[in-house]
Amino acid sequence: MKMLEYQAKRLLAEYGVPVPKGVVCRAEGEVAAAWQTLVEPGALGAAPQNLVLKAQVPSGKRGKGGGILVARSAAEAREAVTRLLASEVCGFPVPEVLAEQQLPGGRELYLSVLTGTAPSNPRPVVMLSAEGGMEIEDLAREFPDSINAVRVDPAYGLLPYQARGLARRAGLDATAQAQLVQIIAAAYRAYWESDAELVEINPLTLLPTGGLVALDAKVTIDNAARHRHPELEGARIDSVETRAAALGLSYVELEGDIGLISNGAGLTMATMDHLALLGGRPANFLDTGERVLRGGIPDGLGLLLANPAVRVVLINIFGGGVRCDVIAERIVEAVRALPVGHIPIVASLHGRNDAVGQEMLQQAALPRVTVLPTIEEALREAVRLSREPAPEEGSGR
Amino acid sequence: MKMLEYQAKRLLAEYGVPVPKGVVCRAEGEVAAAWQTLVEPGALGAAPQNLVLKAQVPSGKRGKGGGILVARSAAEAREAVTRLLASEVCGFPVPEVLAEQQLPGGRELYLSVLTGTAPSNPRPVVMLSAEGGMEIEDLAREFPDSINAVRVDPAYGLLPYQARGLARRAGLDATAQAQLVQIIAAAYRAYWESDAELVEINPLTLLPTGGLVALDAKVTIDNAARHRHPELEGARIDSVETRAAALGLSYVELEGDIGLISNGAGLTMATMDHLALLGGRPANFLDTGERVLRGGIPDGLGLLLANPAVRVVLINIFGGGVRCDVIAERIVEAVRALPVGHIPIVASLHGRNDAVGQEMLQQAALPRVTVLPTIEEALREAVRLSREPAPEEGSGR
Amino acid sequence: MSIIVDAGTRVVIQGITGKFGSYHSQLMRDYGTKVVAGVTPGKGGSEVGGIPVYDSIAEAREEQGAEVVAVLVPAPFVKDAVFEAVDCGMRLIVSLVEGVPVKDTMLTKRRLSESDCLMIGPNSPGIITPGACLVGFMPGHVYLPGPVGVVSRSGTFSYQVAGELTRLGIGQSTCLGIGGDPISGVSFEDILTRFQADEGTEAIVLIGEIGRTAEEEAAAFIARHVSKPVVSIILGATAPPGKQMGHAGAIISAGRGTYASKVAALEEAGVPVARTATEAAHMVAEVLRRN
Amino acid sequence: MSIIVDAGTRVVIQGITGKFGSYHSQLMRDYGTKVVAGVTPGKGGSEVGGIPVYDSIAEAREEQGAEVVAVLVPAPFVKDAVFEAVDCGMRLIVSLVEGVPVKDTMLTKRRLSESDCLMIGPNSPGIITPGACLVGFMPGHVYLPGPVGVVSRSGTFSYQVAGELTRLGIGQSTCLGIGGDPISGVSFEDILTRFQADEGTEAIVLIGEIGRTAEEEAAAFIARHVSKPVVSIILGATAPPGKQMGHAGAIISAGRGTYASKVAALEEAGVPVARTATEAAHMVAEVLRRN
Repeated sequence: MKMLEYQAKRLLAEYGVPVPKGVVCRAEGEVAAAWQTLVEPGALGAAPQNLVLKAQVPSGKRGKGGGILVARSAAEAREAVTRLLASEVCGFPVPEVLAEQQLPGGRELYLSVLTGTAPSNPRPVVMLSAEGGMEIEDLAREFPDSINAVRVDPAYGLLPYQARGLARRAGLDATAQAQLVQIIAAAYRAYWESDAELVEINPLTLLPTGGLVALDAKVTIDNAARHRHPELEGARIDSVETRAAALGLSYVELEGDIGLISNGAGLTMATMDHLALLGGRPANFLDTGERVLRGGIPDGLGLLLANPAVRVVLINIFGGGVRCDVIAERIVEAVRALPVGHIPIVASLHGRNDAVGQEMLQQAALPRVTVLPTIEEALREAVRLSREPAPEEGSGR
Repeated sequence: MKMLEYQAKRLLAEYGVPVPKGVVCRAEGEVAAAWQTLVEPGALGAAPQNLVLKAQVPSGKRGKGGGILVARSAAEAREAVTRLLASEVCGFPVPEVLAEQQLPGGRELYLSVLTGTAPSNPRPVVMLSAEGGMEIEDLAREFPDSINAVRVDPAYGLLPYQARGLARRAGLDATAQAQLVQIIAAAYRAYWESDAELVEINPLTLLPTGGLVALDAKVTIDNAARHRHPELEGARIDSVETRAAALGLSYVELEGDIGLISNGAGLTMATMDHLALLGGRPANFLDTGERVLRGGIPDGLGLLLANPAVRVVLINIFGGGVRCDVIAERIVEAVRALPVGHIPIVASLHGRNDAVGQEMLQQAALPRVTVLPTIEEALREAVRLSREPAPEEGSGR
Repeated sequence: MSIIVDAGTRVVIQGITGKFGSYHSQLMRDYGTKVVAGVTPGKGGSEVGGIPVYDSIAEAREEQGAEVVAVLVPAPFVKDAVFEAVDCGMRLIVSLVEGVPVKDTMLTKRRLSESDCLMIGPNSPGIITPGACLVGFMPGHVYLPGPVGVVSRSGTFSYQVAGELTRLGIGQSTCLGIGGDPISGVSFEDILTRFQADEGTEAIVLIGEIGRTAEEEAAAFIARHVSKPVVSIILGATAPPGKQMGHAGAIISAGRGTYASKVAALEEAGVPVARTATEAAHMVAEVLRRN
Repeated sequence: MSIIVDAGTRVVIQGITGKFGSYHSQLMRDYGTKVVAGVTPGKGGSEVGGIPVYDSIAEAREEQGAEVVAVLVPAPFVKDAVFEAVDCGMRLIVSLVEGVPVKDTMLTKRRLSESDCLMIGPNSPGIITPGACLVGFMPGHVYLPGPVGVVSRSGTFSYQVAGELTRLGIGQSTCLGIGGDPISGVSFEDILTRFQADEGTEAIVLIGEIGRTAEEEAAAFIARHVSKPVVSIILGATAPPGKQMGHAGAIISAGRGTYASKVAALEEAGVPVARTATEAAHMVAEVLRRN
């Protein structure tokens, strides 16, 4: 679960990471109060005060996407917030805008804590670069020597000497270096205690006045650990993906027109790949995982049919623990419950009890459902159907 | 640092261990409010309500020492609290009384978490006995088979299966057993997170209504870890021992008449043992530890001379890292700063620069201080002086 | 011949009294697996379909000689189950449940490194030695005893590959999924070593996925340590970068673990890469013919 | 001959720029110890009395070949210093500071068990091989090279015992304190094993204390594994039960670790128990005469 910027900053601030003062605006009317809180007291002295307004969307590219604006007056701020709330940034609607004091620029560092997955010895990794403000991939390419990393033994946690070892190489004066040690330790604690997959502070900026501040932050929480973090419940982002996740399904929207339901991430990817080989274009990745019996079919169909790009649905299930006869039942029930529609469904059922399941589907004689004996035939049929001209039936969407 | 009962219960309650409702009374006037809070609402139904009044002293034997009284009316409660606050229980004054609802009796268990010190593999140990309400030593003698223990790997903490394994053997019904698993986990967390040496819940009582409650609790915090627990600062007990500890000294009061200052726990014990062999009776154990130079001598002398039983002071220092000439200086300064008095001081200085130190002490010619070349001679002199009749000098204490 | 499990393997099901646990213990038993015990705390003394249930793994080990644990408890309890199994000296843990917090697996793996216990999973479909022993979810009828070892990160797709092999009359020595989570117990290398040493295995199928670098590492290992023929397939050729595919599964970012890098590494190690299950099965047939 | 440290031992002082650290590094150097480096984070590049200072132990090891760390940082920082030393492969840690939280030592010891590093302490007076190397607080002039190994839980009292030996003209091979805290790095058994194997050691003095059971365990070990003569002394004969004697030191409770139980265990193992330092020294003289 990717947290929004302000959620990530709030979390980090709780652990002692300095962040700019900010206020979240959800409506135009909230801007005036934000301006007053953040700017009017002249919190940063006599310098002219600007406000930065940042669209809260889960994308690292919103700066280029027009999602970050600067306002030099309350009127400008109001206008900017209004504009952002009405826009779409990097493909996301903008329900919230973070208004922050604009801080004077300075040296930018990069800091992250992430789960290292080296098969022999998976451990949390803390990465620090004396260069920051660009994506880690670009950093790795342009300033590979600037990146230092330490691996943390999860049995003992990050040790101060490790944090000091990283901080020492950032080329800061003693005071800032000491503060960096504290920030590294805080970021690690936030990572560990929140079951995060990634905590990234980029840029971590050295203000002209000497202090370090997290100007931007990303935090991703391990979905599997959400039950341990009721305190993070408010931090969900509403999107098709998270709605699917709430149903226990893994859903990723793609560009094509074949709606795909499969069970297992590998099988789903394999089906996508195979469709592509046959010239088809999947509209999505939808893995029911182990919920194939518990709502996976009707919920998945519901999600797919809500996507106007979908022209045909392919259900490709390989039953291991689950029996294909039971899956067939679920498909029949789900399809019968659907509104009458013109989207054809191709089903491929294999694995445990597959002969029975296939037979049951045939017997049900659902008008929109085609059952084919091999996976390859089913895929070919789905591709073929995706290329047919849209029928002109009466029932619209 | 031994916490008082109510401090220990407050800590455990924060971790989710059920404790009886209670109020701390520091003056007679507070009893009426306590009675109202705890008894009048009839919190336990229609049963006649009693209040238990417990002297808050750091001794496990206060029940036998008259430190626990039961009151059946507000008047009785007031009288009991007045009596306790004015009394001394097990040698301690009683600044506070814990007033608690008297709960109906039931089966009593014993639960503790302590630091196991097996040299090869020191680990936290969780102990549970299906019998409780008596000291663990007596339990071990009378019901050795009732005690079960698990060792916890500090790298991973107590695992639920370990708590279940213990709880299963307590012979409780499923509900109480599940509650016991929670209590074991909570006690372990309290132990670990507070840097405790011991968390003991005894008795852990099964109420007739089915729930488990910690009727009494002991918690001892590792003194060396106090800097990590500002939240526990309020939990100190005021006594000569803790006042000494606050000065960085280890002090234990004994029954004899020779006040002893030494550096190092081993040397201090060795000196006590040796004094006993020579027929002397130490009045205390006072180990300056590494504070032998940082206030250890004047602070130690101050503590000893405040004890009316002390008839002679023996300073036995063996300088390792510290130089005896510097120690001699400190002794001279400290003795010169003392009020004129009749308590003689015998000093024995050995180790680094001992010849110089001994010479300096001799040269200072302090009227009350005797310096002797060997430890054995110094000890003999201290024993001899402790047996002399008290002088009749004008200056009293 | 086979690796890790065979007809003599004695299995205890952790979580046997749950709906999931009882259903799968029955399926495993139907396949012929020696399911000798179950464990559910608080249900000790009862039984499920004739299988005795204990309160702890230690008791199941003591009383029924169980040496392998199949973990079928809900995901939040998997860590505890695995620690219990390791602490009481089990030989093998097959961790079948999806949705285990990654931190739990990290700590579990740390603990395993201090022991001789092997863990397959979490989020593994299990392990099957056709005709002898199934500890997991595999649809047994799809499998056939024979000379091909299959090791996979994917679950259901590995069934499909086995099915394609069986359709061509090619049986399998042992098939297993190492698990689709970011951190797994046994690695490709652990399994390749065993297939290489197993007399009953003549060829190996390695099913990888985009994301992380397990396949690249496996390729390097194969080049140095595996002389038996290996055929592979990598899933996710068409997955868009930066998107997470599946619960905690494949994610590609920034040139690490891309489809292209994996295929290149494997081909450099002399391992042909198939594009579909059918193609993989035919490649295996070809490889076996040549040997 | 000696154990653990000798004239070639290269020592780094962790915490060298502190008052305590600089004072003791000077004393050790004066005694002849090869103090080759110091460490204080943030002070790398400076020096203390001609000893180069580094920011980390790893650098001191790299640049000066230090293999032994003397830990002289304030107690709250000891855990970090010890982990750093273990992680970078030091051979020996001498942890001299008192007041280290017991939990820190417990975790430290857990970490040490995963390495080949030896830790003496915490709350140890150090280790001395007379005439060759001092890593600790011992007053050097009290010691004399010779055939007696001394291992102690106490610090200052062990100086007194060494002094009594020296007064009788009996020198010492190596003397060390394992530390007075509830949990220590090396145990009596670790040291007894080394003295038994050391050609330069002809007799051993073991100085114990009431509380815990280290002496009882040492006695059992001596009976089975130590053929050289051992003389002992147990401190705290007159300490009242249930009272804690010293910072984190001896505490007796409930028949465990009493004076009587320790003396009985040692005497049963054939180890005579002296009552004073002088008596112990005379017993050693006697034992050496007999051999």
